[in-house]
Amino acid sequence: MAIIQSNEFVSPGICKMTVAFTGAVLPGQFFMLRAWDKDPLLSRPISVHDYEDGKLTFLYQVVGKGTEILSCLKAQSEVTLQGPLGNGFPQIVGDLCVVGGGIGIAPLYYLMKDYKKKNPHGNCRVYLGFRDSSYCVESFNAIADEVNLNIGGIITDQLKVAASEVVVTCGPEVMMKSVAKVTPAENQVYVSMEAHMACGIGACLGCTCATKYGNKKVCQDGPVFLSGEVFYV
Amino acid sequence: MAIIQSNEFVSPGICKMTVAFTGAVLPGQFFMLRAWDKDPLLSRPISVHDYEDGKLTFLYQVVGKGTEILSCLKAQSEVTLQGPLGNGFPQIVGDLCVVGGGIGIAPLYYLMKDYKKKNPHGNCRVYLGFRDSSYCVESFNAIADEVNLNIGGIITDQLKVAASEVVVTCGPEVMMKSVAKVTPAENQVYVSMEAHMACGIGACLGCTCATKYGNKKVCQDGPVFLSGEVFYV
Amino acid sequence: MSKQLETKFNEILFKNPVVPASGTFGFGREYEAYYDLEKLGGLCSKGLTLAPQSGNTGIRLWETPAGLMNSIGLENPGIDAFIENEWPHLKSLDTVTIVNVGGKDEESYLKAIEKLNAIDVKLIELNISCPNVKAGGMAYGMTAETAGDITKKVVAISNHPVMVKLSPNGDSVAEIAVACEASGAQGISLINTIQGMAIDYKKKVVVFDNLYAGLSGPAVKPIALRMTHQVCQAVNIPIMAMGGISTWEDALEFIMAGATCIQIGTMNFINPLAPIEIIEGLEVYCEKEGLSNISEIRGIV
Amino acid sequence: MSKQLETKFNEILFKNPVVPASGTFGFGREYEAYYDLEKLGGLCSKGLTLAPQSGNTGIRLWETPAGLMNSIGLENPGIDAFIENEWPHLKSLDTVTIVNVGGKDEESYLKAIEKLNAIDVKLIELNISCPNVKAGGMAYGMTAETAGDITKKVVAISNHPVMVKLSPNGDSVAEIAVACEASGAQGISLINTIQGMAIDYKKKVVVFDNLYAGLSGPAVKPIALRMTHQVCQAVNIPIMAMGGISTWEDALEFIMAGATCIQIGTMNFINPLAPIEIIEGLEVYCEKEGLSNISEIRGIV
Ligand SMILES: Cc1cc2nc3c(=O)[nH]c(=O)nc-3n(C[C@H](O)[C@H](O)[C@H](O)COP(=O)(O)OP(=O)(O)OC[C@H]3O[C@@H](n4cnc5c(N)ncnc54)[C@H](O)[C@@H]3O)c2cc1C
Ligand SMILES: Cc1cc2nc3c(=O)[nH]c(=O)nc-3n(C[C@H](O)[C@H](O)[C@H](O)COP(=O)(O)OP(=O)(O)OC[C@H]3O[C@@H](n4cnc5c(N)ncnc54)[C@H](O)[C@@H]3O)c2cc1C
Ligand SMILES: Cc1cc2nc3c(=O)[nH]c(=O)nc-3n(C[C@H](O)[C@H](O)[C@H](O)COP(=O)(O)O)c2cc1C
Ligand SMILES: Cc1cc2nc3c(=O)[nH]c(=O)nc-3n(C[C@H](O)[C@H](O)[C@H](O)COP(=O)(O)O)c2cc1C
Ligand code: FES
Ligand code: FES
Repeated sequence: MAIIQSNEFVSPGICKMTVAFTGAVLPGQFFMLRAWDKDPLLSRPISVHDYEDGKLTFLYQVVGKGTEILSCLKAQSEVTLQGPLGNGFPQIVGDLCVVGGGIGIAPLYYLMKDYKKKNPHGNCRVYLGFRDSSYCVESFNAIADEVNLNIGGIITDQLKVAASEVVVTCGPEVMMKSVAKVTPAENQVYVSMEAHMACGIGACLGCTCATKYGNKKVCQDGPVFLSGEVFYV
Repeated sequence: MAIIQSNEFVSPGICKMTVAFTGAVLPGQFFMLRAWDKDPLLSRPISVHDYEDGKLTFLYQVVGKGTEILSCLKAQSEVTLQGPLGNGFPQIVGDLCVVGGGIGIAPLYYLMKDYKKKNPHGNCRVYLGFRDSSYCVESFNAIADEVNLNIGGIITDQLKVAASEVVVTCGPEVMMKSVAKVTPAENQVYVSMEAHMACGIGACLGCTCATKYGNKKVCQDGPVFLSGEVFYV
Repeated sequence: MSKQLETKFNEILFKNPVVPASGTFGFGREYEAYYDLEKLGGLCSKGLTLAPQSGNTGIRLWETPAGLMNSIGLENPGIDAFIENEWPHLKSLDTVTIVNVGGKDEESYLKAIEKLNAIDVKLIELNISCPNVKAGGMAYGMTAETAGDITKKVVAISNHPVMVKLSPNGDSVAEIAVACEASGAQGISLINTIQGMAIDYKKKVVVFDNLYAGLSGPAVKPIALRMTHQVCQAVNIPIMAMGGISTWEDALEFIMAGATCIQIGTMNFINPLAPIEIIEGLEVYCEKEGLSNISEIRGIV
Repeated sequence: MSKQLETKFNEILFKNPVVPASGTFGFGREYEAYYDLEKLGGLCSKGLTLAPQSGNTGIRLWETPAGLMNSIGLENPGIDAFIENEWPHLKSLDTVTIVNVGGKDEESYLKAIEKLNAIDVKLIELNISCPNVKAGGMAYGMTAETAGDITKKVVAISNHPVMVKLSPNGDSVAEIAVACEASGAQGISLINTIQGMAIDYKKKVVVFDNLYAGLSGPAVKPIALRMTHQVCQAVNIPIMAMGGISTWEDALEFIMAGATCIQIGTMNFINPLAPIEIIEGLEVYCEKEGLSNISEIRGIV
């Protein structure tokens, strides 16, 4: 149980929730959220969008029953959290290039912030792609060294990766695949995968993802993988 | 859909909800209420506690999931109503004696008020029995000619019915049975029955009640019956 | 009304494939307060038996997670009273009235069917699957052999087309459906309720006087959809499918699995307008998908 | 800990009757972050097969009203890897570890059982009921004859007691249970998941690569309770029951229906502490009811 501090729409269909939470949380990790009894049955995996001073922030898109219920919760009410779960992004060595598509930008903000804190002299460039309208771009602007925005187009048309950069991408699988494709083979590309999840902790084998090294669990071994590991065929 | 005007606890576990509603509503009728999707699945039958000037009031006890959800609804939010349903109490000819047990007092208030309006010179006596603590007694006091209160005891020990009176009772079935028993055979006794209900309108045959004249549907033929009709064995 | 939802169930023309299910719709009258019954593709009568039946004693309804258990026990006025009191009204409606018939033995089934020969019913739903009473015929619905046998005898004497309503509680539904088809059934409907049990732990007793009862509602949908698909793959006669349908999306899934018509049961209790909303939802779907008729997506998966 | 929940399943002593179900609990490790596994009556391993299996492709999970469909397809590391990597840890725990075994044919079942003869397992759960793969053995679980046959062969060579896990998808569970008992099974567990289907109407495709999948969770509880009751009435060996148990009240109902132990499946995903809360709830219940042991209300209905 966590107390909601704020929960508001930041754009049509996109909600930002802040809850009180303390503990170690890595960028790229996620929580299982619920605020209902049996309808829907399962909890919903949502990435960490930001974490600071006992305040944990989620950025989520309302797509169905679960996120709809979450979006209606008022400040001071409770939400059940399980987590943090998953591996999270690795420590970035070198410069950082993040590529987010739609709600896939959610985990990238905390990653970027954390990177900048640990690497004050590191360079961080950001590509954000949206279908119709953009959101949260200001918060990326405030921290990144460069932000490229694309609305309605194909983000990888713009993308140019420098030799010094580690690429981290989150968004629709097709987008992540093409990011991996246009990035020179010398650069590391990390992707954050999605899968339908039941347990979120590695017990049900429902979120299995086939990789170069055999089956991996998105919830426990991921959600972050090297692109070559998951896009290997 | 109806808009909730107020919804507050009047006593521990007892809630009063007022909603905007217009249309003809008889004392003793009920509505099927819901404010949830599929959990619980069915709507909940709740009697009319009061009705006046486009304001419909329910008095209900929180006993399980449905009434729990109802009790959490805030003013200005919506509740789905189906009704009014059922036959309601008959027009009372003569004096009125109402006997309510626990939450069974709910439909009796509107009955009494309506009776007094239509029979300004009629006499209305009230017996209210509660297990632990009483509620809403003031509102009965304000209208009735006599109110007898019993907490923790057996209401029928006090009950004395005059020859001029029609008796109307609602509460636990054992109580209604004993009211019928101690009332002289010459007096009419009306009882308001309960049954598990699915449709509330006579279509499922789930609320059937065996009567002297064969099966009756509590939701459609009732919930009000002459005691001799339902307590016939 | 557009023709996109017009559906032929053999020779019988339904305005749309949506039919309230037996036992959840009385004889229709209660729902006339909510909408015009002629908007429906058809409607199905409460299960009728030769003689009137007073149904089961005790608690008849019990809620479960996303489900409803019932033990009504085929309370009904009997065929004669139905013909006298309900049929004249139903007959006057411009919608397909289906008459659901239960029985306790061969003789009572056949006598009931004979009586129905006297009236102009479009389709009989032969209930061999009610789990709540012996007279519900579930015993017949448990094996392909007994189901085929009663079907053959009923079809032989019925003036009307016979659709057999299958039980999800016995042998493989596909095998039973095949036996019914071979015995002359002109259609299959499924699923009737799934046998379940409820215990009142506080009272330490079984909830239903009849021990077990029938489960319906959204909880059973995945099972009903699977059985519908199995039966659609197994036979060539049309299927009228049901089990947990609560939205037009659910209805569409059953049609995609191969059903010709669909029935709405428990959902009538939750939202009396459910069948109408489902019809409207399917209409909008056809419009958006550019279908000239809903049949274009039937059996698509 | 009090002794009110101590339960004997034949000769095997469980601290309490609560056991996380196969496939919903991994090999226990993931839940160690949430509580001490030694609080459990026992735990049941993920379904194991002789050779490692990578499971089914495509979507493996789909939510339904109050239910969950899964098509994991018995992904598992194989018996050898289990014995090497998981058994040492499980063995060290003071709780009853049950090993769940699936197979694709007689040979693979028997070889798996032979390998398990080498370790000191307390109880084998013979899975003849996984609906998601051929190797899950559901084919064996569909009829009394095939179930009895494989049970006899397994019991003959197993050093450990064998509990047979039944499918709700085939012939009468009571008949199958009787056949298993007659073939030497020392216990029965039920139910495995119920075969269901899901369609993605937007994409106009079947959701699962494997066509059908297994339904579990609260939605199936009434059906599981009925089957548990039927089996408890039919055999004299102990029953380990499951299907939709989500609270201690649910657990109690299964025990009142006659179950000796109960398993918790899907609910582990919804609340990782569910088994512990159920144990605590049952303890409080015994206290309040003044039971000296939970067995006093077993089979009371
Ligand atoms: C590790 C992880 C992190 C995530 N982080 C975020 C986040 O930060 N912000 C955000 O908005 N969303 C995030 N998601 C996606 C989010 O979990 C789903 O959108 C959500 O579960 C949908 O729930 P619903 O009840 O609203 O919709 P539903 O009605 O359940 O589903 C709506 C649609 O979403 C699909 N869906 C359901 N569950 C998932 C799932 N687990 N993954 C992918 N698709 C799904 C359904 O198939 C359906 O098409 C994340 C998913 C994962 C696996
Ligand atoms: C015609 C009619 C009028 C009613 N009017 C009122 C009223 O004015 N105020 C009020 O507080 N209550 C009234 N009730 C009772 C009310 O409907 C139930 O208390 C309510 O449905 C319980 O729902 P729940 O989800 O909170 O509890 P649940 O968890 O569903 O049930 C809690 C307990 O109530 C029992 N129960 C469930 N449904 C019913 C039912 N329909 N009748 C009797 N017992 C039931 C259950 O068996 C269980 O023991 C009325 C019932 C009927 C039939
Ligand atoms: C209260 C109730 C009464 C029913 N009575 C009958 C009946 O008389 N005859 C019959 O064939 N089926 C009967 N059924 C079964 C339904 O027609 C339908 O097969 C079943 O409920 C599954 O559909 P659903 O999940 O949409 O409710 C009844 C179901 C309910 C809930
Ligand atoms: C994700 C998942 C995986 C499962 N894997 C197995 C398995 O490997 N072997 C087995 O016998 N049962 C398996 N089951 C079935 C469960 O053990 C249990 O029989 C079923 O889920 C019903 O219980 P529940 O409703 O409490 O979940 C699995 C169930 C789920 C949901
Ligand atoms: S969600 Fe259960 S193993 Fe990943
Ligand atoms: S509740 Fe359906 S007939 Fe009364």
